[in-house]
Amino acid sequence: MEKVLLVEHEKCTACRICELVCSAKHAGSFNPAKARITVAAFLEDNFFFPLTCQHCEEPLCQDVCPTGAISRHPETAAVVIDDAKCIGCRMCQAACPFGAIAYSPSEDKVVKCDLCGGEPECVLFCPWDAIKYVKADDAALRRRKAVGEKLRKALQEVKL
Amino acid sequence: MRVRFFFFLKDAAGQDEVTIPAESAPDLRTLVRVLAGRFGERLARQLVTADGEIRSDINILVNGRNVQFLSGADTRLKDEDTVSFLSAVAGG
Amino acid sequence: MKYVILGNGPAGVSALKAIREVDQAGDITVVSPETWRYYSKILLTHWIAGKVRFPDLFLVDEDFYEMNGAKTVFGAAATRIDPARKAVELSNRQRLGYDRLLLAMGSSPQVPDVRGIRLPGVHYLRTFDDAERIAQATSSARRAVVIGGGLVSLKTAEGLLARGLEVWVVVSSGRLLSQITAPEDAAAVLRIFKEAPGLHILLNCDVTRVEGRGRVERVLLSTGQRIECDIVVVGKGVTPNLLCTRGTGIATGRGVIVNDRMETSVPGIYAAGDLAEGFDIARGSAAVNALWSSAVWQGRVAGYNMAGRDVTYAGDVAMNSVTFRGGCIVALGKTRPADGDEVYTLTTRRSDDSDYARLVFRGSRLAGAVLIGRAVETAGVLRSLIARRSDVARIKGDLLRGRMSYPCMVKDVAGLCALVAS
Amino acid sequence: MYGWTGKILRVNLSARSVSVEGLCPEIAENYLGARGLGTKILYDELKPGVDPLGPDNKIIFATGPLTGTAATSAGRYNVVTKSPLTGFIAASNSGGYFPAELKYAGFDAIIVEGAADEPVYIWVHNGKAEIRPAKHVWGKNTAETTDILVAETDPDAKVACIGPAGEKLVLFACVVNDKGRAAGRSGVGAVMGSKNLKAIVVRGTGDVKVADPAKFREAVLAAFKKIKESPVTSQGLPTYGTAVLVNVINQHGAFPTRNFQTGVFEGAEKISGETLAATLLVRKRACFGCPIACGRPSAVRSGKYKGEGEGPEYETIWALGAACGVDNLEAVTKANYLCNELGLDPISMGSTIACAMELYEKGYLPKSATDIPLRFGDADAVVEATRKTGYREGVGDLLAKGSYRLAAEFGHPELSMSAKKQEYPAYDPRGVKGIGLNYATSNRGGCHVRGYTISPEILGVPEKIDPLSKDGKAAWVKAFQDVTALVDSVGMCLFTTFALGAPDVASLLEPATGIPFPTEKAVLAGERIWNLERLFNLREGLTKADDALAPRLLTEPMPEGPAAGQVVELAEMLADYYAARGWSEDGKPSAETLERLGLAV
Repeated sequence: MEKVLLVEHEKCTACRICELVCSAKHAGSFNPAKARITVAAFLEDNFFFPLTCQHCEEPLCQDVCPTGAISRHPETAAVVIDDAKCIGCRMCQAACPFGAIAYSPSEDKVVKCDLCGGEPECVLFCPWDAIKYVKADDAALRRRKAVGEKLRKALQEVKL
Repeated sequence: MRVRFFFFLKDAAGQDEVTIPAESAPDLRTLVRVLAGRFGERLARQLVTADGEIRSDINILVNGRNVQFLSGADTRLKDEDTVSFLSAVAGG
Repeated sequence: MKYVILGNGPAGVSALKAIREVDQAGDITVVSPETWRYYSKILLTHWIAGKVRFPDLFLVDEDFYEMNGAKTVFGAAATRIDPARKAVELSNRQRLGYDRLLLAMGSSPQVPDVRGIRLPGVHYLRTFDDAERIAQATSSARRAVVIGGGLVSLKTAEGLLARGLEVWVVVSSGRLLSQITAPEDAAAVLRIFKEAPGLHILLNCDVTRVEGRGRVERVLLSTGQRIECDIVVVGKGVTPNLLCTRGTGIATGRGVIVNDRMETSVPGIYAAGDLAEGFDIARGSAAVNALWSSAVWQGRVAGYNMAGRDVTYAGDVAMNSVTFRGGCIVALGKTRPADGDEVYTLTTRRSDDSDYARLVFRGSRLAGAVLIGRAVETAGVLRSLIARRSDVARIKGDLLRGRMSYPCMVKDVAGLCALVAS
Repeated sequence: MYGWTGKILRVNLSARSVSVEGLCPEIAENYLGARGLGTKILYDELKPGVDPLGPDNKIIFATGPLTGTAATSAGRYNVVTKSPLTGFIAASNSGGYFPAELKYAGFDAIIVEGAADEPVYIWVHNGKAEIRPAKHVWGKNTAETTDILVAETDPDAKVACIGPAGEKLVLFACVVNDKGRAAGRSGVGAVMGSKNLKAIVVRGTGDVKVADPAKFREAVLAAFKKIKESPVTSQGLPTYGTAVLVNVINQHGAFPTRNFQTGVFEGAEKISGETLAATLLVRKRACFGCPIACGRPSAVRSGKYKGEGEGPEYETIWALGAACGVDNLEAVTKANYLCNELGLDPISMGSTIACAMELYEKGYLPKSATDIPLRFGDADAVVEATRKTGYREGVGDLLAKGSYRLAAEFGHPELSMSAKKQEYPAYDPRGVKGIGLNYATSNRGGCHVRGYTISPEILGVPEKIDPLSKDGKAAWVKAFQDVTALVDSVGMCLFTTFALGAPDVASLLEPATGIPFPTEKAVLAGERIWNLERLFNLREGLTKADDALAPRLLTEPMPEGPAAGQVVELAEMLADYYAARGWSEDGKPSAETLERLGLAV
């Protein structure tokens, strides 16, 4: 069964440990600027949101990549970037509606979450289980989707 | 005697205070058994170990003195005593 | 069912994949005047620069067409379409019958009306063969003139610089990237290109003449300046390849006019990519957006519809990214404000002076943006706001404070939800 | 270097110059960082006897080698300077996001010297720094200042600044970073104010590298496991915050009430951590890299105390609550918000108000000297006095001097509940003897976070010892003081010590720095730092007489509760302590001790 990353932002404490361990794993140093996950911390609003790639079913980033560098990993189903093919044109950044793709100036390439090959470091270290890696049919995920749907509807109703 | 629960023990007991006559719990060991019986499994697990010993990671005060420096589980209890059960917490 | 796809670029190949997804049995033929399998034109300047290897230009394996059960006719172009007989005539005299036809022939470089422009040594950059000629020329050339200040010109200049040439970029307009940015962005845009060694940018002038005995030796400018050079590359925009649609009844404007299923005025004939007038959300009307991304999406929609799955094209937002030596400019949607639009420029005294963002609002909606430097990281979220025509009234404050992130919108949704609940 | 960035930024405000210096590897190894590094720099560079509020004083903002790494709760820094409140060393510790950002900006520490002739702030970004004008934020509170400076630098910049209290040289003004975290004690904010330095703004995208990433990762995982296994750090602190202690300490009869007149507060329940969690708490929030998350974003939704912000913490609840006889949690919270916004140390603030209240009620502080009546239990008076102190209006001008100078001015210095002129925190030493010895010997004066013996004495961590006994306390105090100096200096939070010990710290420090750090060596570094602080203080004229407690604690028996009848037997504990430290009978490190610690000249 395919597994997906599940973020429950209500549980997040904005400690940003996910950013730290992500950058250590992917960039070899502690540096939030190089992390593939970012906690958007709106401190005044007490709103914290760990944001990373959603590994969309139909990834826009893949569509717009003019070099064929973006593909789906056959085992983890992660949407991954082939470093060797990326020319740093940033079109994927302009396409991703989540802003989940970062640019690494030192490498002149874009970088994003690759689910750590199936063992996400952020999930291992998150002290509050705000980030989980669950089976795609997990109850928590279904609940999450239901909440998302409710939110979406709420948004539409208000707009009318 | 007046028995008070704090923090998670209050949640487990479902109330913060109860009065127990000293004759039904003449010492701390007995009191813990009485409380475990009265408030059920959830509280009991937080008060005593699987072997029935009072757990070392909670603090029990009789009139503000930790029973550790009285007679431990054998500490005698009187009706005018206040016994406080505090779960393991810290701050500063 | 017989499908003919004229064109082997992103629109044509996306259509091929979409058709095959729906119809495994149909007969598909892909026609292309080039002889190469599907490759990335965007990579050509990088290949000239020596940053991309030849095999990496290709986006599909050699057996791609075979695996997808498609026939190919490469090295031939459509010369005439005969809608009445449902057939296409090709430059190699071949005649292909079709049930469904896709026009995805793309566009060709415009040739400026300048004396000497046909001299050997004057190049255009559209196909791999063009790129190969330029690359060959650079082995002996030392000085190059690039005509035009658009995306292709600037990327070409970057490629030539990487080859060790000294490059003059001659721009009619008073600013670079004038097609995708607005006058107020000029200074910020120019800053990205200014410091490059070996690069000379000449604004407000035109090449009036190309001279040389038998091949290019110099250009004369409207300012009276003469530049000695070994090669000239022209990047003055592209025009849709509409020639074979003449006299067919296929309605055209600047490009081929299509409905929201990417079908032309002639039933059974579809169009996608650089030659199609797809719906532009930010403008609220159809437009020719010669973009890789639009070609992919339009081709996919066309392909589905050709094969019988009813899919509509929601439209697209112009989306251009220009990178130059680590710098980046992204232009989204409508970057030039119309009357009544509100424009905000966000420049902060940041660590990196090249950071810049200008947002164009139309009413309570975001219509366009020009982003430079770190602001580019927000491009996707902004593009999504434009594309979804979101009411941004509630998050405008956040946007203007530089908080253009997805969580910002989630926060907004969560806030709304609380509002509704209470 | 690994762990450390290896760079120190020096800013001279008089000369308006900035320069970058290397961090000496030997100093790094011996003094680690943060508190230790700051102390070493101050000791080496400061002439004895300088005016703490004059241009010759220096103020150092220092991170530790673990700051900015994934080490448990290692998001901290220290502000080290000569204190205007005590005249001795000040090292104030804070978390939030600012400290790690300073590391990512490329510096282990910033040394600020001289004084600017008009308000300035320092903008530090990716290895560079500049001095910028700050006239437009002078007079603004810490939240406003933060917003304005972020807007004019970088959306991701982090700000440490002073409020009006620091500008007006309130002797217990603090430095507030990230709006709600503070380097709180000893008046470090006033030192910034005296230099016309409104803020330090940092932003960085640089690396912090560790020497052995694989081993470091294992050590972090092991430490995380312990944090999660300890009910204190995985449940108590995240659920109730530090305010959990209100009921605990009150139950022990050691909750100082009405300026330490008693140890039992009848209104404790109303201002307890449980009440806070049930009423004003919005959610929990962590500092950078912290798995504990004791932070308390809170809000008073309506009424005259309306507001929102961080806290209140346990000490604050006590100081602005019980110490002043106030049991109104909303008022306490409001006063706490004011402390954050105006840049005041809430412990000294509340304690000073409490002292003034006792002086007032006893008639020593004449009614004519204050524009508000200062009676115990008056919630509004506490809120108003706090506000006035921040701006030095009316009675606030008197309170701004701290309790010792205030009480002395009105002829009763014995009513100041302070050591070395710095107010005690929220534990009455008559009910917890060890903490009394710690108050008396703490290098920065009355303080709980130098050697938090409340841990063993009250909470039973790592083991239960009798709070009412004086025996054996000297050894505990010394051990806690040394380990705390170690934890502070590596950049970790003291709260990790509820679950971790010195071996855990050493196990993180070694793979981070690549320098062998057996536990004994790490603890020895802590002891070295403690002794260097002592040497600094001795050089500033400290004598044995300064290792003292208020007479009330020594001579007035606790009137009620579990500690009834108790006084602090300080003289005996102090003698034990000097001996345990290897100091002479008059409190000076012996030659052998200095030799052992590598401090001999």
